[in-house]
Amino acid sequence: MITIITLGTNLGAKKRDDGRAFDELRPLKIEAGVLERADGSAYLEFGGNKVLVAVYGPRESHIRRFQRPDRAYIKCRYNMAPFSVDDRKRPGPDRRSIEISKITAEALQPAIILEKFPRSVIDIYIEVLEAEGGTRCAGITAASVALADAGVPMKDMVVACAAGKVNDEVVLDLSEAEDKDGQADVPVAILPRSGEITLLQSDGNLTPDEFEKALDLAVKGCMEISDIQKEALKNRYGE
Amino acid sequence: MITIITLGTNLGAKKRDDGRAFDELRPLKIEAGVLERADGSAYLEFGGNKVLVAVYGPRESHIRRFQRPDRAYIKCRYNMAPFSVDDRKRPGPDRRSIEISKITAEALQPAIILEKFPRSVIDIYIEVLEAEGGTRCAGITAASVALADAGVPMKDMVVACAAGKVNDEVVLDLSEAEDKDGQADVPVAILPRSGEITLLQSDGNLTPDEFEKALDLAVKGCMEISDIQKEALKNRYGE
Amino acid sequence: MITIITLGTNLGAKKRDDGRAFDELRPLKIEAGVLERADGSAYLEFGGNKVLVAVYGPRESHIRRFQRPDRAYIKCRYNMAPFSVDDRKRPGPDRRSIEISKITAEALQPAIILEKFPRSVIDIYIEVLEAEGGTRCAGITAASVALADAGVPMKDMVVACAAGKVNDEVVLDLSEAEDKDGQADVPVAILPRSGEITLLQSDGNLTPDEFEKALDLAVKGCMEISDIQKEALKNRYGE
Amino acid sequence: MNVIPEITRKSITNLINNMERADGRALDEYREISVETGVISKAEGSARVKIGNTQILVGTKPQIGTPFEDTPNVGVLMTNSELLPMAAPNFEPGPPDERSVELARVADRCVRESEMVDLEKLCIIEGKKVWMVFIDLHILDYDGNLFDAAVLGIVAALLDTKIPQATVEDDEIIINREIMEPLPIRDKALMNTFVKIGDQIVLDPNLEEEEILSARLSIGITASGKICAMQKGGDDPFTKEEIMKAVKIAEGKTKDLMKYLENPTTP
Amino acid sequence: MNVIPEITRKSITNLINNMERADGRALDEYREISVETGVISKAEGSARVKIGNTQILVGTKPQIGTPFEDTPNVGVLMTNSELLPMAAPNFEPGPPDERSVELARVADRCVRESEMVDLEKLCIIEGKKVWMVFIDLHILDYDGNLFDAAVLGIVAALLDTKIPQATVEDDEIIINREIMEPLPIRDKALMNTFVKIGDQIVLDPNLEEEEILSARLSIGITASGKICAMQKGGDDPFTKEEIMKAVKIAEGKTKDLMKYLENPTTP
Amino acid sequence: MNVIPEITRKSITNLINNMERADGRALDEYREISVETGVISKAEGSARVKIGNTQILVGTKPQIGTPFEDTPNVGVLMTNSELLPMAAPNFEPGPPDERSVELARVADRCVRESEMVDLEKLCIIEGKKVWMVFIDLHILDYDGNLFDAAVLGIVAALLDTKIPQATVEDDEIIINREIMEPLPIRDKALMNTFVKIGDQIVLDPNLEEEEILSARLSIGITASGKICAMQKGGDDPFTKEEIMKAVKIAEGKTKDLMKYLENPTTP
Repeated sequence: MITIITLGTNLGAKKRDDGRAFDELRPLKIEAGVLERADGSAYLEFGGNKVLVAVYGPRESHIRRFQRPDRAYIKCRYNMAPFSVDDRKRPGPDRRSIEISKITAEALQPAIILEKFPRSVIDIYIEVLEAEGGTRCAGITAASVALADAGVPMKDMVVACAAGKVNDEVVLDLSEAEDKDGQADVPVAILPRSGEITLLQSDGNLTPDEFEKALDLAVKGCMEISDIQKEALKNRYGE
Repeated sequence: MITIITLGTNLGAKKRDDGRAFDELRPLKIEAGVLERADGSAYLEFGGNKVLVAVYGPRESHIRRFQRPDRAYIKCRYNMAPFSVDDRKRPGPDRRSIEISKITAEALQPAIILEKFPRSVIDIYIEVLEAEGGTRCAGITAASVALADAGVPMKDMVVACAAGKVNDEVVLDLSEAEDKDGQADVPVAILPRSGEITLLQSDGNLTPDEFEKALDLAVKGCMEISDIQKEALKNRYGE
Repeated sequence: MITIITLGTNLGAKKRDDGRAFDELRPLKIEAGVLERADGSAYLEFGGNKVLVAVYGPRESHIRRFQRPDRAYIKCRYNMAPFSVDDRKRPGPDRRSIEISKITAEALQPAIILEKFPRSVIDIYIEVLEAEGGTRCAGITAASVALADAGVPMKDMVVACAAGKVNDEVVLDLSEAEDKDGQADVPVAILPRSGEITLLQSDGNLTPDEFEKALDLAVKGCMEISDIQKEALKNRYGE
Repeated sequence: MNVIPEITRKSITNLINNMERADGRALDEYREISVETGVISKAEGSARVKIGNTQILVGTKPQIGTPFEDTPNVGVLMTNSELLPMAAPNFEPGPPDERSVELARVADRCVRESEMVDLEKLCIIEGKKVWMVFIDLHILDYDGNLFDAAVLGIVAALLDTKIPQATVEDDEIIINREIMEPLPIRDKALMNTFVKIGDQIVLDPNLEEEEILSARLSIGITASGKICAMQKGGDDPFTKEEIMKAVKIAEGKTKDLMKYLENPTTP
Repeated sequence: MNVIPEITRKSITNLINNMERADGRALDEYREISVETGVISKAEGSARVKIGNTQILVGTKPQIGTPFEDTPNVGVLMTNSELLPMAAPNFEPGPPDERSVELARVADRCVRESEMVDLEKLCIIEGKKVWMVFIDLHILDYDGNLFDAAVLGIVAALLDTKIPQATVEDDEIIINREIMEPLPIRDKALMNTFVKIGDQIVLDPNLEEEEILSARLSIGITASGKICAMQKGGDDPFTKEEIMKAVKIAEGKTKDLMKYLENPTTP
Repeated sequence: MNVIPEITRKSITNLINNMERADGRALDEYREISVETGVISKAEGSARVKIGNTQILVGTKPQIGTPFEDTPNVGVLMTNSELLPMAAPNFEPGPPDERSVELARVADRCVRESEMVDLEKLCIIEGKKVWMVFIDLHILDYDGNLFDAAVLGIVAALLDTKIPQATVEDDEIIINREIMEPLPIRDKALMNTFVKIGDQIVLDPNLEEEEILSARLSIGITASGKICAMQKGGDDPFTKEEIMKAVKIAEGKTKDLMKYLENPTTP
């Protein structure tokens, strides 16, 4: 298990409410292989977020709806524990988790070599055990590590991070408080080798210039997190 | 598209709240072939009612419950849009729509040559976009036009109309206000060629004589509407 | 149909609120073969409880989840009628009825010769028409009679009865009032020939000695009820 | 879906075309009927009805609830039906299917439109609190003609129903279960169901007859002779003459059926 | 899952790689668009929108409800969408699936984040009662690009919406349906959807194009030029350049689209 | 349904008949146990429990709610359980199935009947407002014996739970999150689960053992030595002697288990 606190580069600049620099990530730690039964798993803490991911598969699917003749099908379930938020969340999927499950599958898919496993399914189960802003990105980042831990062949390891606008400033990795009071949130996932973007949402108000700045900042954050993903795997499997 | 205002025959008689004679229909217009994707479709306005019907099939059914070895299976879904009524209706089927879906399928079935399409299903989707009394009859009338538009082979074109009792008078085609304050409502569907009755309900209080009068009046209304159905098809396909 | 009032053996002892001795059952009557369509059925009244049980099968199952290659599958549904309790119960399964259905199937299963009917299912439908304490035991007892009435081959006829602790005394067969105010309830089902226990729950507070006493008392109650089960079948089928 | 062998279908149809039935009944004759009331002590009203081997248990439960906005001074009857999986080999557990929904809605309309219960007397505080009487149909054994059995059972159960006295003091409702009062009854209605088999109209179909019917017509008639409900079913049409003939028969049969409500058995 | 023949896929892709489209449009050109408002009299606001053969009906219904605890003085917009089984041969009846949920949520965010409606003015009694405006998307005919049609329809319906005057007297809310007031509108936003096919970025995909897209990007832009929503979909990634190019095009196209809101047809 | 090969079944059974287990444990020995509390900052109480490779996370959330009508001055514990699909290859997403319902109900009864929490002290306004403590079992990794892990986790989480001070002034409830108070704890109970394999009774079954068990018995015992819950499962019966032997062992084992509650790890 490794922990890193990114110090950021504009140390002299104005700080945020939690003391971070505008381009500074929250403390992050990732551990691979934390569950016994799952084929692959990962545990991630990112600021106050705690996320656990299990991967099963590639395995045979007996449901026709989830079979593709030429490739594997990615099934993703993003779920929040009832006790993960201030007011207890009722168990079971809601509209928010249905949408996040869908875009998480789409974000991870471009990295996975699906053609190797026709008619099979890869199940990705993301459990948010505690939520403090940025859980969808945390889930994607952890899921990549769990996929690698499960031995699923991938071209690259998808990594996700958000940038946004708070107090008229473009900042990296919004905390829960910043997300709530902020002006915009832009979650991004990338394939770090090519820099291509596999998840992109924007929620709030941004000029096109601000949007570009946020996108660039999020990509930069992704690259930093990517190193920690790799460390987590090295930590488990050696170099 | 054609519009008709039936003037009724007892013009000298006492009028109803909306000025109609006792045996007078509300203004009616029907248009066939209004949707691109559906195999057949029809749009109907009848007084304040607005109803859209789409037909898919006959097509293969992959659900065994809907397969008959010797004939096609009629599946009907009557649905009200949430904004079609004064107080927003929650989306999804309720007990009323389940019953109407069932009797609508039974009302239409006798006209359709089912034996031609064993193991297949014909889907009829009735959407009430705006409701102002008499939507089940409007749905059946429009569905017949949509079935014809889809090229489903039929012996006849089912048509529906209600009669009822308001202020102790037997009247044709109750409006929403009349239905609410009225004493009885008798929706009827017929095969116009034979005059046989494929839908019959009665809700309220009628002496047997009044019932017979209402039934006769409803059949008369059906015959008038039948002409408009045919016009709608002529309008689309020529003579 | 036969009715029996067990008089109990400690007649001189302190009585309970309803006048019964500590080891006395409520009046019980069982009738076999009360329904036309079911393969087997039984009706039971036990104190204020009224329970009706129908059995269908062994019959072919078309649901793979309920098929076992080497034996029959027992499906049990315990259900309370909406009008069976003081405050109307919403129709449909709740958590309590799901648990009781599961343990009822497990309680009955050891008696049934399942290997005779591979891939088939035996459906047991228990309807509580009126509830007055002890319905799960009443359901099991009646279900055995219905299984016998259906001709399902069995090694023995499972029978159930509860004991418990009320006012610091270990007593047999708690009524609704006793269950509510009591300190513990121990429902037990047995195979009467071997005395082996196929259902056992305990809810409340008992010392190990009290528990053993309650268990013995419940087994004793089961043996008495077992005779009435057999009478019900004799009554229907002769000796 | 139950499938009846073609040979059975033909033999039943031929019999009926000759004005006979397999169980010896006349075409316009009911099977044996029994009505018991007061069968469930915890229900405020209950009835067990048998028509032939068809068996239905009906229980009523009054609850205090809020009236509908457009009828603020009127109590509510709520009818639910469960085609229990115990009642027939092909009934499945689960939420009510379309047959069950139709049964409950048609029976509900028949009773409501007959104005049997004076619902205005079930108002406790106008616009705020009224009695809602839940009527639950528990179908125990299914051998055809659920409509007539359901309405007979509901009417018997409503006649059996007692509701606790509810008085209002200082905007509080006081429920006194010591004083149980019968429902305010004004009229009664029962239902007669006919099916078309071959060339004939046949009353009270049993299961075998239901499985080969081409059309079905249920007619609700009040004690005062009014038609209060009607529902056609089935895949084939009726002629007007067939409908009016059924109405005629139903007028007489309803009077006969009403007698079963007069002295119901009590357990 | 719709399967498009490999040969069609190739021919569409080849055309687009040559900067052409099967229906003759330019890569950054919308299909024919029509907007009608006031089409449902019983809805407080309504709009029927067509983009090519895609057809959506949107209706709004204001109701009085309780505000969320963390925003006690703010009204609520609730967007629901039904991909009606009538709209496409492979849509099934039932609760909204993930496509339908995504559509409703993205459209909702686009409208909410544009701050089009001044929700604070929809507060009636702080912390207790606010207007909740239900927006229902009824998808009638599906020929691609539901996102842009949905947002166009919602915005047109909101501009058409009138809510009754609500005043507070002695802690009671008095609703006066004689006085209907338009919603408090501040800004407007519309959405532009691009898809990647072959090497190109293409605006307003029709159904055939949607079925072969490798990636999708929807961009919501306000009249005042702000990006208020964005949603990527599809199985393949975008490069940053592709995204910024789409943003550029969207800025211009939004202004064109806004014109359809100015003089909507009324039936 | 998991299927275990016949040969594995036989080898495990033979070992157990010889008083041995595949993992070297004695028949009445638990696997390694760990208890961590305070693991979820947003939960008012939480615990992560491992028994061998079985891993459960329990979180508690107090909410103010209405008491049940028949217990107007008593707070409420609500136990829910989710057998997460992450925990085993054959667990499916969806509403709790019968195993999950049984687990939650048995664990709930064990804790409730032990009278561990003084629920009367959770009453805020009699008949109107009480604390409802939601206990959510999140099953993360399933290697057998969920019952014992669940009860251990719930008890640890309840011991860890702090609820905000709630005072009543002028019929208003004031919640002060600055002052967090522990739950009023009176007793404690833990559960011991035995299974019958071959001729023996075995404590704390792992997954492989669970899959070949013929019968299961879970016994809840309080710190004060009372039996507060019992639940038999499985397809085969127990003799009375087997049951009383299990009770005997459980009395001793409960005392050992209680030690894990004394110094739980905190992260």
